[in-house]
Amino acid sequence: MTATTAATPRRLTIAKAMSEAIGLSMSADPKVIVLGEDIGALGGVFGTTQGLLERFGAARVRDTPISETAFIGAAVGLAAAGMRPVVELMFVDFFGVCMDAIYNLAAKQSYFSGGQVRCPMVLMTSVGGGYGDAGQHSQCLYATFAHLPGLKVVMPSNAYDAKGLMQSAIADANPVVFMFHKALQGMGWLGTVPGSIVHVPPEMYEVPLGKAATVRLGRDITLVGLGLTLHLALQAAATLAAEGIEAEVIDLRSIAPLDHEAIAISVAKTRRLIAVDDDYRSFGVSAEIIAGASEVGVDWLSAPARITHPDVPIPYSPALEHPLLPSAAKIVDAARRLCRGKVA
Amino acid sequence: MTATTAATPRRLTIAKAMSEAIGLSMSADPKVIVLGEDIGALGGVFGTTQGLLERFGAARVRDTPISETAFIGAAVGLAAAGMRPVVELMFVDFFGVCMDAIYNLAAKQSYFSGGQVRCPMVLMTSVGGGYGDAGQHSQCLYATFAHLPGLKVVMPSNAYDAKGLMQSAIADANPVVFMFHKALQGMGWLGTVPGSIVHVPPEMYEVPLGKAATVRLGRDITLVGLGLTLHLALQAAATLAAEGIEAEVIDLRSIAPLDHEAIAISVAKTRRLIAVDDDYRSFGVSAEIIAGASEVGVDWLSAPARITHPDVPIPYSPALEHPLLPSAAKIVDAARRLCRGKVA
Amino acid sequence: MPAERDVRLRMYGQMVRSRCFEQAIKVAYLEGKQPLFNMAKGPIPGEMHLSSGQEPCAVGVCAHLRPDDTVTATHRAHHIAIAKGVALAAMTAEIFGKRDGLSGGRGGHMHLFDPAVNFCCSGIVAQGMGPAVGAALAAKLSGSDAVAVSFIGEGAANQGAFHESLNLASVWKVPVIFVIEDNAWGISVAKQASTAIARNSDRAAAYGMPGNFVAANDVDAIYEAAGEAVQRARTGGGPTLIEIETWRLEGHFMGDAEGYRPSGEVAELRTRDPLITYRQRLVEAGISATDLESIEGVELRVVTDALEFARNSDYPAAESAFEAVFS
Amino acid sequence: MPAERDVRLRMYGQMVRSRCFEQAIKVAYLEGKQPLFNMAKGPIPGEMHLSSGQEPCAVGVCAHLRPDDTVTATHRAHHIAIAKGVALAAMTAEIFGKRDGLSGGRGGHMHLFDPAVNFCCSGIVAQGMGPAVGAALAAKLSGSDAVAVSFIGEGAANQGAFHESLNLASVWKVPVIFVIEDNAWGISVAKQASTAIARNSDRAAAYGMPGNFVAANDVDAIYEAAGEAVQRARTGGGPTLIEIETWRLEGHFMGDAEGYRPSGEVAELRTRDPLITYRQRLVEAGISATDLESIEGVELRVVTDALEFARNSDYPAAESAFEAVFS
Ligand SMILES: Cc1ncc(C[n+]2csc(CCOP(=O)(O)OP(=O)(O)O)c2C)c(N)n1
Ligand SMILES: Cc1ncc(C[n+]2csc(CCOP(=O)(O)OP(=O)(O)O)c2C)c(N)n1
Ligand SMILES: [Mg+2]
Ligand SMILES: [Mg+2]
Repeated sequence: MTATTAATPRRLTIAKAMSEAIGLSMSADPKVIVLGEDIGALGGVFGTTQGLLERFGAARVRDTPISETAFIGAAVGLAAAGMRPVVELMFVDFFGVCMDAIYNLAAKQSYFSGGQVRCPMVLMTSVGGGYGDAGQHSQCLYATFAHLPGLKVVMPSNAYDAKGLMQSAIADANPVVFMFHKALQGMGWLGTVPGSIVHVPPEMYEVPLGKAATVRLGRDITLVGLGLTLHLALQAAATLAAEGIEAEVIDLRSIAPLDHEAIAISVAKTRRLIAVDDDYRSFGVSAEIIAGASEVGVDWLSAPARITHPDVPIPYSPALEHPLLPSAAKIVDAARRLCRGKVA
Repeated sequence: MTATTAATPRRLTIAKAMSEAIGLSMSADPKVIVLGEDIGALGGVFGTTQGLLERFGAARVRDTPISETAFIGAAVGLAAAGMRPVVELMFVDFFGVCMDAIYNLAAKQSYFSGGQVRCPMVLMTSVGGGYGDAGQHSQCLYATFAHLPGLKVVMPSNAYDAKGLMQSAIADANPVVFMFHKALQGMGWLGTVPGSIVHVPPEMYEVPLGKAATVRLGRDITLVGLGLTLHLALQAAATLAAEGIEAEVIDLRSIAPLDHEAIAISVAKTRRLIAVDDDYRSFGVSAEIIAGASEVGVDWLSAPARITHPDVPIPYSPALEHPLLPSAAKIVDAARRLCRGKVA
Repeated sequence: MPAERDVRLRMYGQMVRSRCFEQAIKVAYLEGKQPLFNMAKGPIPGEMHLSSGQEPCAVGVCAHLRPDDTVTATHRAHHIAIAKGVALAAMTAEIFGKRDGLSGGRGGHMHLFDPAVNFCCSGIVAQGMGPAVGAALAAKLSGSDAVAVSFIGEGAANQGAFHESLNLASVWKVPVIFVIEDNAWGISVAKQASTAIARNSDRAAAYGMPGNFVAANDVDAIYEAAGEAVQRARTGGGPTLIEIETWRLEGHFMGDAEGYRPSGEVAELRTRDPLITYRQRLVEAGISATDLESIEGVELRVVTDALEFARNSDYPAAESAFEAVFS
Repeated sequence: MPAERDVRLRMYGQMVRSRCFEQAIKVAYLEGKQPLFNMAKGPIPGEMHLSSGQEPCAVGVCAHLRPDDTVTATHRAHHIAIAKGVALAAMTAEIFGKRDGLSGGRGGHMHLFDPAVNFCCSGIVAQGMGPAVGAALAAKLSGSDAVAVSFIGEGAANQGAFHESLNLASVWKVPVIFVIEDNAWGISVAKQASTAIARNSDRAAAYGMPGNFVAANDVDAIYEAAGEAVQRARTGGGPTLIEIETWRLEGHFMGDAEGYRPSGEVAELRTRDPLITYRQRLVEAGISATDLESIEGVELRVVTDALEFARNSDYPAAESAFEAVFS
């Protein structure tokens, strides 16, 4: 680990930032181990465990059979025994074969034991589509996880947050579902939104769980995004600024607990809200954002809106999939509609 | 089947109504079969298949091993082959061991096949707590299922709807998750809200999927409930009426698709809304109801509210659980708050 | 190795304690539920799965375990908790939903956690198996010779988690023992209607691990089979599967009318009640009636005290429901 | 029963077709992905799992199947789809995401459905097994002698669905055949690192069903083993498990650098490429080079035509994404 001056930014991908955070935690604490499919020699299909097998050996970096129920269950047992497992569920879409271990065991271990048996584990999992991988490998399922008590759920939009959220997740005494978006992961073969590759200090640091970040200030409208859609919101904000509409942009970072307060502060000012996520529309993150803001009692200048993937399985053909995804253009259109009459 | 005159109501429990609907469908169509744990000789832990083994035999009423992945997967294969399986997942809480078959197979079979391979199956499953069965046997998980495209999700509040929704579900060409609430089921050992036991005509009839029912008219506030909470809303409405607050009460009946239109029509009139459900609060049904109403643009008289189970695993002790559940008193309190100033 | 005299007496005592406990719980559970049975009523709400008849499985296995060994159990867990040494008064208070319960009333009958003896249970069939593999891996990684034991029913042996967990345990060669309590029934479904083969222990071969079958609910034989398995696990020999023929002397849960059960089955099993037969065997082995009666007296008192403690404990404050969601 | 001459030629033809197809797909897939490989680009997006080397498994089994028999396959399904008789032009158009694809571009490479021949596949490991049991039950209930076949990889044999499905099939005694294509790798994880025993076919004993192992990717031997199993299923004899030793001649998916794979492994396997060895065997059996070349020419043309059809088909209208969510 070499010191880096601010003058020479140390730009990492989210994949590298995650690997680095796990590696630092493993160096600092022998109780941190890694489990999952293809996380050993391969370094993770999405590069989340690069170099860890070589550095920490096969006892602490353990490739598993394709047995998610058993190895995520094992992580719960490891955590109960005081270890700090970091487990990978390769695609979030696979939750259907192992959700009991996640939501009935990990999420409830603390509660059922009256706080006496903790469950310090991280479940990292890839989300998102846009690259033609179709309906069983492109889902987000943010709300599916965030709906269930006892789980913390986070997703970074950039490498700095990825490292800091991973450090926080590993340090936390509770199960944290760490989602990472494939479109931001920085694997060559997936393409990467450049804004996700940012300076990452080499040392350990934490980004707090449960706190959103207001990444752009604006008086006219609040745009809330997470992961990939945060970047779309920022693009849209740039376009809107040229038209005289100043958007405030919030990066959710944590999905559960959701930082309703940060949003409430912003919409109290802007009185306009667009929530943007790439999960299915109904019963999703954007619904929770709008409901949370509405029940506080905002005197809306125009009705809040959500931009999401529609309630349709994610289709394979780019000709079908791309039009369904949130985009900067859709955000701009919606923001213009909400801000109509602003100038008048 | 004997004819029944309106003069002698034929009051059935939801359990009996479900069994009757399945039996009628099995008589009418040899392609309808039933699968699940303890649905044979026992007639279903919650009485959903009473008498069916005796009437239709073990080839069509099939007890299964405790292998939800295999037998729900089998239902998908049966449905693809043109059968109409009715499958029981004993408690919705068990979805974690078999969700892939439900949401990645059943829900997407039509889509992946361009509509050529249908999936006419019913997954019936019990929901709800309040009787001290603790955190792995008391959950609702409405939003967990309703969030995922390709599934229809329904829940009756009374036996009439139970029978009609079950007939519709079996007749539908798509997977329908038929939730039934333990507090309404009419099994002696569970206690039953009396309002769920109503007249049920002996013949076949359908209650449409995707349509809410406005079960009480009122000008001042809209209360939306489903299953058990519908009865709480009705109780609250009676109390409120005595205070001069006229609540309109909507029985959701279908969770997906959710009948936003029925709610929009009501709140356009009342301009006040309380959504009540007994699932976890965040990312839940009530959030979707409030978001759906808000994005249409209602000129609220007071901010919409939700009454739900909080984001806490369901505790075992009645001393802990009961205060967490929605109740008529909580609805009355909230409605009074929302309607404050109404008379002034 | 056959059980020594003092071990046998200890096992008998635990069997007595467990049976007394279930009988006391049965009585308490029915309070407030008569004449109309309603699960929500009375001092103990919810489902209640009694273990009467299955005591030998728990006792014979746990006789080899230390507090630092982990046990994961099922919905039917009282006998196992008792044999593992879970604090009985706190466990009883938990079942009564009281403040002094193991988790202050949050978990209840199907979610008993006692970290002092590394015991836990869960209500979803077979889902304790993965955690047991994890606990065993933790022991192995830390260089301890602690082991983990996962108890399941024979019905659970058809759940995917069984397969995944046995394979993973074998691939990792971790010190875990899987114990199947075969009581012939999964609720109303008979084993032969749900299971493709006669002996679940034969399934061990699919995972390259030893599989042992113990017939006739015999606590001494269980003790021997478990001793071998625990010894193998402690010394780095990896996992074992043990299948025990046992008997469900009650309904699946309280309130189960058992209409599906062949008439006379339970009556016949009761003639072979392991408490009676084991007592006889001890008498034949020369243990005096006085000694046995003294054990019985002690155990009954322990149970009575636990019930009294539970009844006297307060209900938890409603606000405490919001505590311990996160640690 | 050994394969007759015409069956062998048909099988060879299908193997050739399948290999030509994979080679054509490989070329098309890489279009637009060079010099920088990006999965989203080019005429075929997303993951691409080629089956080159595994043709014998598909062909030897499907030679016994009729259109009314059901096949459920996996993420690596092209060879199976071809052997089952899926409409190749529509399948290719689907892989190109085109309007004339099997599902109008909704499903793609991992979700190919052709109801005309009862073929489907799914991308979640082992999850096609339950549906195959269901299809077999449907056949049994309707009195037909149709069967179902579920293909999986050896990695999938450690997934819970494997256990549950084999047990259920055996308990129900339905006409289903489970086929494990053992290509020794689950992505980067070698079979011996994930599987507790050497032969997955030995696991059949845990379900009271016959288990057969076929060595060395030998299509004639596969044909014989499958024939026996299909015959047993059609005549009410219940399920069978077949494990086939086969070879993955490509990466797990396109773009896989295979750094985890021992150097020389693939080169050595290529010397035993089943297309080459089977061709030799046919020549030795007296089939003339002209006959084989004529088959090869025909099959190459079929594939070329399918690719051309796919390329010429239009992209689906964006609005069609909203159709067929429900039927
Ligand atoms: C995954 C799952 N499916 C179904 C159930 C409902 N259930 C609870 S106990 C039980 C029977 C279990 O049988 P067995 O494993 O033999 O244990 P026993 O009750 O005989 O002790 C069932 C089906 C459950 N708890 N979990
Ligand atoms: C339940 C599940 N877990 C993980 C994956 C990711 N995955 C896709 S293919 C694969 C390897 C499968 O190996 P095998 O079954 O041997 O088939 P092969 O790829 O060798 O044909 C994995 C782990 C998945 N699709 N589904
Ligand atoms: Mg049993
Ligand atoms: Mg493989």
